[in-house]
Amino acid sequence: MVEALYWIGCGLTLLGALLTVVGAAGVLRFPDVYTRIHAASITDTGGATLLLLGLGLMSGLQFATLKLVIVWAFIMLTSPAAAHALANAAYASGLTPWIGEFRIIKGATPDAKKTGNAS
Amino acid sequence: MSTGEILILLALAVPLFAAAATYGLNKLPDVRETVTVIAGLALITVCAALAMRTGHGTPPQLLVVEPLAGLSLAFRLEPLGAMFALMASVLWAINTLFSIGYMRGRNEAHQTRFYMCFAIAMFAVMGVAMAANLFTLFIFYEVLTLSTYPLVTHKGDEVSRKAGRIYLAILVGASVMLFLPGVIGVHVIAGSTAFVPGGLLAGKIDPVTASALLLLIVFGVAKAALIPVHAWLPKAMVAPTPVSAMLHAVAVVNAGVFTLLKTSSYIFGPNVMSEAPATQWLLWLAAATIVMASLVAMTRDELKARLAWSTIGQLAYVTAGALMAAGAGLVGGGLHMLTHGFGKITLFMCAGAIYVATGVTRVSEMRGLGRRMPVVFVAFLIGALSVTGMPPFAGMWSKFLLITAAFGSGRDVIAWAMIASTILTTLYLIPIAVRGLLPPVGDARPPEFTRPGGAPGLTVAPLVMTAAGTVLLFFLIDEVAAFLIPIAGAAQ
Amino acid sequence: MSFFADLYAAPPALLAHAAVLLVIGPLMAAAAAALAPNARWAWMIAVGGSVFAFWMALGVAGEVARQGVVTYAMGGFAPPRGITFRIDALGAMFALLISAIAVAASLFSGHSLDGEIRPGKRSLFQAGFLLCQAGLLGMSATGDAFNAFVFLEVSSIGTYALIAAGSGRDRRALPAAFNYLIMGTVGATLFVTGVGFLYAATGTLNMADMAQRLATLDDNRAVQAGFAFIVVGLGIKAAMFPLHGWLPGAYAHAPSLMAVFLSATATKAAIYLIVRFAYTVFDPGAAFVAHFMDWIVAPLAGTAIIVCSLQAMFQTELRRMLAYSSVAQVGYILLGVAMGTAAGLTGGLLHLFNHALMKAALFMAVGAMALSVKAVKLTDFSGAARSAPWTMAAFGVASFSLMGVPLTAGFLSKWRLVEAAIGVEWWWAVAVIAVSSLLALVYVGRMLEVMVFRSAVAGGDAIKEAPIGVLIPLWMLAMASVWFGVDASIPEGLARASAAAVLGVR
Amino acid sequence: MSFVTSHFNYVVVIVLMMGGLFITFSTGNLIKRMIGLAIFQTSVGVLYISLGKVAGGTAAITIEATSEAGRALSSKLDPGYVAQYGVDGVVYSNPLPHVLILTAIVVGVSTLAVGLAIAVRVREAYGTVEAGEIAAADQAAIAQADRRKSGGRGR
Amino acid sequence: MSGPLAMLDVGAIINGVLLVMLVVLMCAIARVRNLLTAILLMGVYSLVMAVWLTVMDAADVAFTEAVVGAGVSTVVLLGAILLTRSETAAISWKAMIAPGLAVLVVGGLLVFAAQDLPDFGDPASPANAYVGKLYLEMTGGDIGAANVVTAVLGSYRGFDTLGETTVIFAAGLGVALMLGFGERAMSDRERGRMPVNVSAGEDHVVLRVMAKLLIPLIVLYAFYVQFHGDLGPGGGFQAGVIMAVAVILHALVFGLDATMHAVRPGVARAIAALGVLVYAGVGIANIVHGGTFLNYDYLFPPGVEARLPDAAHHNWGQHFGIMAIEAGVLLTVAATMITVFYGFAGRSAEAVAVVGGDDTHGQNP
Repeated sequence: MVEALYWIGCGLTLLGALLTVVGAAGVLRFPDVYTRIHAASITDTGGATLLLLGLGLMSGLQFATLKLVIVWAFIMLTSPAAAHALANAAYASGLTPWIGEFRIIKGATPDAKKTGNAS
Repeated sequence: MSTGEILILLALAVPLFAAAATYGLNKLPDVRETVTVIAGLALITVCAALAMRTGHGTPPQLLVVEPLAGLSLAFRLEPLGAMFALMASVLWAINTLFSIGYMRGRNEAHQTRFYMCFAIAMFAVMGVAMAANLFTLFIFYEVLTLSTYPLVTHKGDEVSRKAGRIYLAILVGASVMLFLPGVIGVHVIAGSTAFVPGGLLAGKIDPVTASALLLLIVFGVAKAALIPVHAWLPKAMVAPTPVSAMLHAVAVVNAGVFTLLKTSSYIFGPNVMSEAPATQWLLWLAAATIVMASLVAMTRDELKARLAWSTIGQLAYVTAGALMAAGAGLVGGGLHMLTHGFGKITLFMCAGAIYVATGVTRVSEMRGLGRRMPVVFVAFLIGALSVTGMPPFAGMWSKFLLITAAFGSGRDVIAWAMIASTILTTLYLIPIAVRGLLPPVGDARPPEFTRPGGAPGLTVAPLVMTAAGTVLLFFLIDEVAAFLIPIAGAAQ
Repeated sequence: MSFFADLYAAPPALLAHAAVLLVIGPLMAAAAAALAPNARWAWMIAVGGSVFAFWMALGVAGEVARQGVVTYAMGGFAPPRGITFRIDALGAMFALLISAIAVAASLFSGHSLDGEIRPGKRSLFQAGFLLCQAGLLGMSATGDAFNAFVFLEVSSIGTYALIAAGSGRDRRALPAAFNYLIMGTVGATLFVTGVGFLYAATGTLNMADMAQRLATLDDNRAVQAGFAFIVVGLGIKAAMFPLHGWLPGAYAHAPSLMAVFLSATATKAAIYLIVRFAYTVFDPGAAFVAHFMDWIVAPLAGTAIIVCSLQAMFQTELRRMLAYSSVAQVGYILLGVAMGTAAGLTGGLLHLFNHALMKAALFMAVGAMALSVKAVKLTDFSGAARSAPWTMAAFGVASFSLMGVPLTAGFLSKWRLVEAAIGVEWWWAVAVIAVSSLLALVYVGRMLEVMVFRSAVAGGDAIKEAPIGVLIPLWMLAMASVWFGVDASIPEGLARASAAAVLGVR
Repeated sequence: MSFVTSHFNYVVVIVLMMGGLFITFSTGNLIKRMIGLAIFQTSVGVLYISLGKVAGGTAAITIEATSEAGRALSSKLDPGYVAQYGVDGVVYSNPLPHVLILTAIVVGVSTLAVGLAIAVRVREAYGTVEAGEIAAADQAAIAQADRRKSGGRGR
Repeated sequence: MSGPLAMLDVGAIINGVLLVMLVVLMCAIARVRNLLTAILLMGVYSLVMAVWLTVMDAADVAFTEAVVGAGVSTVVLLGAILLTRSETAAISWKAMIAPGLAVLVVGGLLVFAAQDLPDFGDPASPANAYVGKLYLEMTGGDIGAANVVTAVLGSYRGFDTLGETTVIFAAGLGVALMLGFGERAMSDRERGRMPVNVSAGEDHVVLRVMAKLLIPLIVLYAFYVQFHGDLGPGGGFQAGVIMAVAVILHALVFGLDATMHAVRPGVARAIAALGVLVYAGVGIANIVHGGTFLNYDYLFPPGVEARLPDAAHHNWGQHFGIMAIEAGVLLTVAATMITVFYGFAGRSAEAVAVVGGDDTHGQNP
């Protein structure tokens, strides 16, 4: 039983790793900021989830598992927020999306230019 | 605190006091100069007292500080030093009178600074004369250089400042680059730099090292004006005549040769000197200097320049005496310091008097001038004869001693060089006086007085005194020589 | 040291901990100064901290004179586990020197900061000054190689900003400070790399322990490279020619307080570590040490003496002249150190001691003159002798010492160096010192000529006499230069004892 | 294990150190210099930590040899090895370099902060952070100050 | 099981790969001329370094490297280029010669040295066999902390740590001296903002909610790291940085001035100094109670420790001593990091005003 869980864990971990690599490729290959953010955020939430799940299964139930859960929670909170901030900043600094057209929104002040990318 | 120590301190304090007083009194020239004269007389008495205590018993001595082990600032009288101090003080007093006459006669600027530096220079001379070791001597030697620098550049114009730079460059440069390492070398080898009768380094040093040190010191002491390091002396003649007279004919240059005499007799000692090969080379050099200086002097028409070159030659006599390191040589050297000092200061004062009275500086313009100012020219003649070495003037004895010493130590070349230069000296000094006293040729008129009343009395009186001094010394020479014998004794 | 042997500066209870309090005192004072409500308080705290450190240094010196070596185990852990302070005569000498200079500097800082630092930041500045002091004292006290690195950084990090704070007077302080930061950090990092190699070879960080283990590791290439790294790394901090590029700018544009303190102590502390490592940590018998000293350090020192004296001659800014002369003086010191004989080390350390005094006095005098007017170039100081006689007189005394005029401290140490050079028959060194004395004569003469003989520039407001609060420390230093030139028993005793302690080890 | 593999870490240290030093000295940009300096300093860390690694060791946090983790560790190791180099049956890596490098990292970030602060001020004073342009600006300032005969001080 | 080296292999491979990544990153940093890129690469470099350090069993160092290298350093660097500029000038070949030579000399020396350095992982090398081993063996008896690194850091080499704390403090002083505490930014509500939320308004509600959620957690975590220090990785330094990060996050999201009213610059400065005083004070306390400096066995007045529970097996003195100094470290580090951040952030507005913001921002890589 434990053995089985262990091997499943291995599988999930590998999968997660794979997903992350794919995400990395996406970040390199996609045409503009927004699509790249998309690739990055999806993979690092998804990939991380799989990885952590796999690790959890491999380690079995112990104190470390709790830590893993907490880590997962953190990732789930932070990385979408980060993606949001990036996209928002990019948008605010007036980068036109590759898909769809650009509308002036609140905050897209010329002053905002110096900020979108420094984040 | 013993009398000796007090006397030494006085000998140092009096000139300093004079300097301070002159500085304080620059508003009242008369008081200022009176003070200087009084100080001069006081110094004479102090030095006389010191000289008397030096002859017999433990000489006066004083230890001031000892910064490092074996390296102390200390004073200790010995015959040569006592004689030097006494002579310098006497001449200072006389020269002060002359300076007053000269400076007022030409109403020069910055007179306070002049008298002050003069006094400080005397302080340095006292220090040099009484130094108990090479280190102390070195310090006062440097003070002397620095204190005379403002005097050389007294005029303040470009020429004199240039001369001053050369003066400093040669004297300080040589002493820092050569003399000081020499001193340190002595200290390293002997563990101290004290002047010891018979030679501090005797038996502690091999001829080669000794030669190295000897060369360092002889060339380091540029004040002795041996040929390669003589250039400063003629340049320094831009200074006012009293300065040339006192310092560059007496105090400064004598400080140089005095250092050499002391080093030869108390640091190296006769045996080391005679063993060191360098001694021989340096003797040759001295001989060369003697002759060459006389030759150059003949070509100079500027009176002071001629006297300067003659000084270079005469100093080489003393240097030779010091190098011969035989008793007679040292005594002769010491005596020559004295006699040449008196003679040469007379000559310079005459030049000064002539200059004040008529503004003439060239020998060629002086023909017949003696008719206008006979006293001066007679005094000049006396001085010239003394420097040449004619009886009955003091110069004769010292030369006589040196030449015999040269023959005696089998160094005939030196002797002949001296004889030759004596002849040359007669040729370039005597004629000045003689032609001055002869009537002018044809209808040429001797130069007029540019200053009403000719040379001021205060410029004439001093040179009469010194001229008389040369005669007096001729008869007192035995006492002086007897007084000096100890250094020869130290050398034998 | 005989002078200190019967010196009980503090009650025994305090003496027992003097070694550590020496460092902790200024360190805590620094924190306190940062908390100080205003500049006045901060200044008082700075003075208090410095005086306390000096007091403790006297105490330590007494203990050292009696016991030979004072060791203090931090946390009560015996070496090699714990960090220990190990103060021998050499360490005591530097502790005394640094803390003494610090006292003078802190007194000086009461006025010097006024024109240079904004009131709001003066307390920070004082804190930084105290930290620098604590770091330097730590360097001279510690017996642990890595701890030395830590204190090296403690003394440096704040200092960089303190130097840059000179930008209030001259913006060139900023690039100069940055340059110093880069060079200093590279130096420190090279040093710690060398320590790493030694650790790899010996497995310990305690210097004494290291020394024992290194004695058998002469042909270990890591050790040899470690030596090179340590000496070069410290050489940068010590402004060893040709690694001195950072120094002139830093000293020329720093606030005058830092110029005074650093010129007198910072490079010296680095030299201390060089001596400490080269002669007590590494096996002095090892060929590579001797070769490195004879064929790299000594020639470079000689070059530094000549080249930097020449550079000093041609500077147009007064403080730059002094800075270049500092590099030349470091050359003298390293020359003595490189000889590796007791005489040489004594001479070098004596010169180090004297140079600290005279340079501090010189920079302080310059700072004092610049208090009233913004004087930078040499010509800006013309006529100083008339308008500020007392300050100028102190400057003159110190500069005589720098020239090596007889009866000043500088003369004696040069004398000792020449003696030592003759002793090891380094005739070239004798020549170098003789020539450089002349050069010193020239550039110091140039300064004095302008300040004394030239009259003030028309239009430029005249330099004012420094306030009494500045004259007191200034004259303390100047008088010290004279006193130790007339009676050198104290510094010479220290230097001798240090040389003995260093070369007598094992 | 061959010499190269056994000394591979040192090779990396050498490369990093040279690289960091080169970045520091070759570029004129003050910020870039600080970055190079940071790399230079981390390379020392690599050296120390590599020295402190013990084959088969674990982090220096004491664990019971009998505990699960302890057994897991020593199971992979040859008992003789554990007996010789372990402490109470567990092999640890050397903690000392870790401590030293902790300090070194702190020093590094402190240097970075101060250096960058100075760089910012340089920028404000000169309008640039390129060493070359700064030097040029100083030259110009001195030159015109000389022309104005008012002591060569920048702005 | 063929001896110790066999089981090194996996580790060795990972080790090698990570090191190669470091070298590659270094080369990339050397090449890029855009500073923003360089800085981000630097962050990556630090993370890789952190991973490598974990592989090397240096958990605490890895932790520190992560929070400092990838965290604080990056923030500071970004703040710096925001205030300066982001393109470096081209380097001429001439400019490379001298540095190249210097570097080659250093490299040569290193190669020379490397030949005699111990094999990687050699347990018998002097470095590992002597003092390091000593610590592992004696910590149990001397200190009684599970994390030997903490024991060494806090007690055996506590004096180094005091120096380290002082260095941090000095850095804070330096930055404050150079850039001020951003007081001026404080006075001005509009300019005193970090760039990210120049447009901080309703459209940043997500970030605000996140921040409100995270900041308490981060602080909590900081305390965990602080007090878990002697059992696992962590300690005052890491905790301090994390604490500072919480504040920085607050500033990023809610604006610098809001943060500055929450945590006053003056207070931060005072706390930094206080931390040093606490640390040194603990040392002095030991002296007062008859020990030597930082000898925690004398932390308590004589007799007190005996009355503490379980005094026989528990070394309370060392325990509390380390805890106390770690507290000092925490205070200083956190406060200093905040001060540094204030310095740069507060300067930004002024700098933009002074320099005119022409090239004060980075372009897209």
